[in-house]
Amino acid sequence: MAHFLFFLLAIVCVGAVVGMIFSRNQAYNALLLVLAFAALGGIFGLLSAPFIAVVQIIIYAGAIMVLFIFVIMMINLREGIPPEKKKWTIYLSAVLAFILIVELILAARGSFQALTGPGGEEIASPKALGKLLFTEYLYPFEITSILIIAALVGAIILVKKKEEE
Amino acid sequence: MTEIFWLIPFLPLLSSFILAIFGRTLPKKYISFQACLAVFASFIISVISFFGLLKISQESYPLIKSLFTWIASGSFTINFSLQFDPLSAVMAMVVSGVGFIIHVYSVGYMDKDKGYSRYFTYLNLFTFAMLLLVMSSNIVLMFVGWEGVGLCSYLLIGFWFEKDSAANAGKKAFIVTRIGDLGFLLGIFFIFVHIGSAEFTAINQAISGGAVTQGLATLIALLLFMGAVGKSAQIPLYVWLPDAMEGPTPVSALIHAATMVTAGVYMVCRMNLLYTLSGTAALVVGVIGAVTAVYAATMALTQNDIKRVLAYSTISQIGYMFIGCGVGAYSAGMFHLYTHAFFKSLLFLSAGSVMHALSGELDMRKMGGLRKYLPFTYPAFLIGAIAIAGVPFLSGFFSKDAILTQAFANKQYFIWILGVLGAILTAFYMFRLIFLTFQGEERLEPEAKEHLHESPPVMTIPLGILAFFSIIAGFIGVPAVFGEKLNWFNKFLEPVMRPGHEVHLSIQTEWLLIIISVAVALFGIYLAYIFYIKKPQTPHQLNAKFPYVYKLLYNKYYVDEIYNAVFVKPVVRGSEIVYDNFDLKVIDGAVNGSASVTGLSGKILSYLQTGLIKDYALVFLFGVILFLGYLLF
Amino acid sequence: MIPGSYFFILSVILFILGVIAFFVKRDLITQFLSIEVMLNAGNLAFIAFARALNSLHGQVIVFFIITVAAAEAAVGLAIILLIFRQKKTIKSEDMNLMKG
Amino acid sequence: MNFPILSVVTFLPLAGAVFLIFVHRDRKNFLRSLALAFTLINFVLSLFLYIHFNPQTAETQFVEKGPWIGYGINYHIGIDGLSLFLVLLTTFLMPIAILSSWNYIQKKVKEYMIFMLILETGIIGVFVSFNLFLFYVFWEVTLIPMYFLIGVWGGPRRIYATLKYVLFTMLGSLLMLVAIFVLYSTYYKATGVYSFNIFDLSKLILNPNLQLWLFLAFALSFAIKVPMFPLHTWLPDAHVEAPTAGSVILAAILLKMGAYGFLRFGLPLFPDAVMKLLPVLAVLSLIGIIYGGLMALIQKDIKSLVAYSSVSHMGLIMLAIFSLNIEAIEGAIYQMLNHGLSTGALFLIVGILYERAHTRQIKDFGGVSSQMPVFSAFFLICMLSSIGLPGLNGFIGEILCIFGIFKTSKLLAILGISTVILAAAYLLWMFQRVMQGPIKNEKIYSFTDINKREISYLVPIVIMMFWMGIYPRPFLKRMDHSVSDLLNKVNRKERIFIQAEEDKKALTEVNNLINTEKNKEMEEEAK
Repeated sequence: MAHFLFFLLAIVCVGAVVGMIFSRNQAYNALLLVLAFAALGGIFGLLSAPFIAVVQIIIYAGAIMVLFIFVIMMINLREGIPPEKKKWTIYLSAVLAFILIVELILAARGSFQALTGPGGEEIASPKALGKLLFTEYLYPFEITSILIIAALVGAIILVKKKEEE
Repeated sequence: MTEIFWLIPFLPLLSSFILAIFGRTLPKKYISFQACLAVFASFIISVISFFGLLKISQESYPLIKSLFTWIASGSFTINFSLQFDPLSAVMAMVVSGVGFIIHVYSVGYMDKDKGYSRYFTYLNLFTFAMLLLVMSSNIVLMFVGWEGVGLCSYLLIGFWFEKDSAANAGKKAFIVTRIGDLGFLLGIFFIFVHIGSAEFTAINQAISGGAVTQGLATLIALLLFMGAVGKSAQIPLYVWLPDAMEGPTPVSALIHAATMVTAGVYMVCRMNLLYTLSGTAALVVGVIGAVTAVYAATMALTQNDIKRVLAYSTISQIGYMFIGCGVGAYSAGMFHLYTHAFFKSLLFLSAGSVMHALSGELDMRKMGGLRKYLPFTYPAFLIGAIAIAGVPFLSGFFSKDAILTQAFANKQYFIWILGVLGAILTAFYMFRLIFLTFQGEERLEPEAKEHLHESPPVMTIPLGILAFFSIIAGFIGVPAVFGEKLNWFNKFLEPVMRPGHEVHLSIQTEWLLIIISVAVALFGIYLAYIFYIKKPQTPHQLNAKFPYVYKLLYNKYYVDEIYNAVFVKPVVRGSEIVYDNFDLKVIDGAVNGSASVTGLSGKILSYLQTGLIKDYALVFLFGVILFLGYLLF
Repeated sequence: MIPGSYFFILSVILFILGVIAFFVKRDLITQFLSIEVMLNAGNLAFIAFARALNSLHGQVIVFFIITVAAAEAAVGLAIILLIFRQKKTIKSEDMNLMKG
Repeated sequence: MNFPILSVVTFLPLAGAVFLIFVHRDRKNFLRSLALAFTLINFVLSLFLYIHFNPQTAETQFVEKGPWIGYGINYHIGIDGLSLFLVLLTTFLMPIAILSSWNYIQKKVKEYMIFMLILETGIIGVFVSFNLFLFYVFWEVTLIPMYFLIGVWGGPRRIYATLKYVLFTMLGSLLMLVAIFVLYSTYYKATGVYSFNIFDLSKLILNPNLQLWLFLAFALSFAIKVPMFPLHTWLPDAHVEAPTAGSVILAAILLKMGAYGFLRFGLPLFPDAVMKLLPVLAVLSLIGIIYGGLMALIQKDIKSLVAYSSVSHMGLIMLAIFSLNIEAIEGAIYQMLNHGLSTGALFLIVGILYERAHTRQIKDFGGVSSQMPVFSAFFLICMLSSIGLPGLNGFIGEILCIFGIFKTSKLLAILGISTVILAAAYLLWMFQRVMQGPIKNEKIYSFTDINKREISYLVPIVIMMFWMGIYPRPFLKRMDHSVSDLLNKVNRKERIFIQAEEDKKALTEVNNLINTEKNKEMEEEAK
């Protein structure tokens, strides 16, 4: 069952991203990614990280991607932009990407074993995560909140139209 | 009362300080009162201390008052201490006495000047510096006074700094004398390194104790003399003194008579043991003095500026003092210094009075026949001229005779001949001055004639006092022929000038010498009479006959021009060339060159910056791959 | 149990797809999207390792990554919007102001 | 004393700078007064250092130590006779510099004051650090505010000048950084302990070759700062472009950091290298004296004239330092203070002229004295102090320097003494052309004499000039022990080095002797 679920989600996820590469419409791109990220959320669930899974779906697939879609709508390009024409860039990046794959797999080789251990909800429960966040990671947590506010303010100031214009 | 001698220099300093700070707000009357009072008080204290000095035994000379340790660093320890001994006493009295008279005279002379308080500030400071110079107990402190005098001369010569010529003259005085000071400073260092102390007593002890070799003594003596040459305006550094006429006339009087130029003579006398030890140095002093005496006198012959004539005459007279020192007759040199102070200040102040009368006119060609307009100045001037010419029984006669006699007695015949020659010239140019200014036809400018007036009493009374002293001052140093005991001056100075080469001649020879010098003086006067009264066309005839000689003398041997061309111009021009070519092109060029090479390579490399985010990402990706590869393998 | 390697391989595939998408696409927004893909690939690896090592720290980090990604998206999109307003284009090769 | 007074003196200006950040930029006068207040308080505090300084010892005083980064990088500050007066000079001149820029600086007052305060902390830090790393940090800290002071508030060619200044200095200081780390690792290898403490490091006996290279790296950095010929060309440019206060600080204090560096680090750390390079350094200093003087003679801009005069004066100071005797080094330190006062004052004076005329070309002036008599008096005194007239401070320093040089080398002294004439020539000539003579330029009629503010910052300097010229004992007394201690360090180390060489020689000789004896014995046995 788990295997089935994993493969289903993985295929949906990879398929959505591949679709994004071939699609020229930005709005479709964004929507495809919503799908991909939602699927990824499911995979997180499989990895017994329920809280992160939920966050992934709500924040990433929900909030962030919707932000993208808003912007795409605001920009509202009639025709999509065709993909790269400069062939050598694509070839070069393809070669590099291939090398990267090899390297990454080699790098992950050491962890090619089954996931062992209890796993289970008792460890990865939101409660435990929350405890960790508010004890050991308290300062980073607070700092992130400042970061978000700063980003918020920054974004608003950036996009704000100047009054004199 | 003698213990308070250390106050002598500081009273004028205090006054100067007060004037410097508050002078601009104080009333004129108060300023002049305070300035004169301070110097007068110094004079009184010097006189009191002088009599105190007479009372105590010679063994306790010199009195030393150590005020505080001034510099102390390693072996270099200098006390701020003053001393009082016969030599200092004579100098202190001359400086403060003549200085006081000049102060009083200045009250009248500077009355209408807008820099009134500034003037008296400087004047007091000048007196202080000179008093410090003559009373310091070590050579470094003496150097302080020495430089202070130089500074004040700079300030006072350039007093009317709005005039370019005055500013120039001040600067020239400072820099030229500084060249000499450089030698002086080196001399101090040699003394310090080899003797280990800068105190005069210690130096004298070391010399008489045989701790100083003759070679070293010569070296030090010559280096110190270099300073004296600068300060006392001898060949080759005399060029500043004639230009120093740009200052107010009382200042000239102060510089020429009481302070500044006599510093060199004082220093040589102070270090007389050193010069005696090194015969060579003494000879150099004598020869330079003698040559200067004649050389300056020749230049005085043709000058038309009344003050310039007097200036060259000063150079010449200082030359005489150095002759005295050079032949070992230090007290004779000092004696001439002392008499010279009176008659030279008298001459200058009288000249100032003439200028005052003629609203600043200095050219003798525009004077003549002033005798009847200036009934007081004329006799004063005449007395000064007679005294300097060496007519018997005036002060100049005694002192000049003493020097020449000693030169002869020490078998320095060459120096003696130059001295006699100088005496003729002196008498001639002084009376040329008198005749052109006061006698003969009037050549005044019409408007100058309208304002013609005798000076106020505040100026004429000092003239009277000085004239009086010019007449009688010589009687304290009467030559031996009139009686051994009578030369009181020599005796008084003996503790300081331990008998050097003073040789006594037979009475006959001495009489002969006296007659020669009298004859010489009268001959010079007679010559002047012929030239300028009897046959006034003679000078012109001579000019026509020897145009080049006249031109050479009139242009002061072109020495200023030569110095300018040989020293000043090449240095300035050379520096400019070095600056333009080396500093800007080579050094800075190297700096900027390396900067532009860096800039160029940066420009070339900047073509890698396409500005396209994809290219950057590609490079980034490449980097990631390399890094991962490095981690893996 | 699903072997851990599956997750890693999935993560690698997603990452490479993100890279390829970044180079193939020419509009800023899609390029930005592919960066998000890469980020998520990273997240997946984190979670997988957290699971493998039985540690919660990986999850915490992913949590932070998501927050930062939110901030980054906000600012990034604002910038893109600004660029679009001024240049009327979002083609990435038109942006070469930094050319040396 | 438990109160960390030295740290307070060092960091109070920095605190002031932080405080200024929160003041609104339009309250210009408040900003100025605040900066002035901070520097003044700092000066008053620094007087405690002077009062409580114990002149009877060469030990560093007011020492404060604390951990910082670790690995030998510690907070370690203190003062001794070498640095005491330089710290005082800094705290003394800072309020003056701020007062002098009261009206001159009108744009970005806030930033200006902040930079001035940061600069003060940096400079004092340089003088009090006894940890090489800390020293380096402060050394670089001084660079940044100065960069902005010239670059933002400078004249028309400010960018060129400030870049030149920074690049020159950076070049030197980077090499110094390398040398510092080499020294550090050498010490670690020798003892197994991490230390940047200069007392520890100076105990190292380095091999002469290494010493030479390390010294060269240090010396380059210091020589650029001094600046020694031929590394001086940044100085005139920087001075001409810098605002008045910038010039004052640059000439009066920053240049001293170079000379101080030689005294504090160059000599005690690498005595053998110093000995080896002594002729070169002395000749370069001598060239600096004469060259600077000659160049000053012909400058057309008053500021660059004073700048070249600094080259000349600093040459004398360096020559005195390399004479390695107590009179010379005390003279050098004293002369540093003098130069700080007199050149600082001269730059202030040029600034006052500039504020009125908006030009610094000598030919544009003439006869200013008659319009500004009080100013003229101040100018005169400062100029005379720079010339080295007895009774003013310059004389004491000059005579001690030259005397010390004379003790070591008569020839160098005779050549070096030419500064006496050159200084008089270029300054008097400049004074004559600017202040004296008839008024040539219509504009000069509109000049007003200096106001109370200007007098208020010139008067303290003039008082100090007289004090230091008439009664230098309090200053010299406090240097005595530290200077002789420094000389001991330099000389003792040299002796140890020579001793080692001699030991080696003796040892080989003994060995040779033994060998020949043995050979003889063997020969005999063979027979």
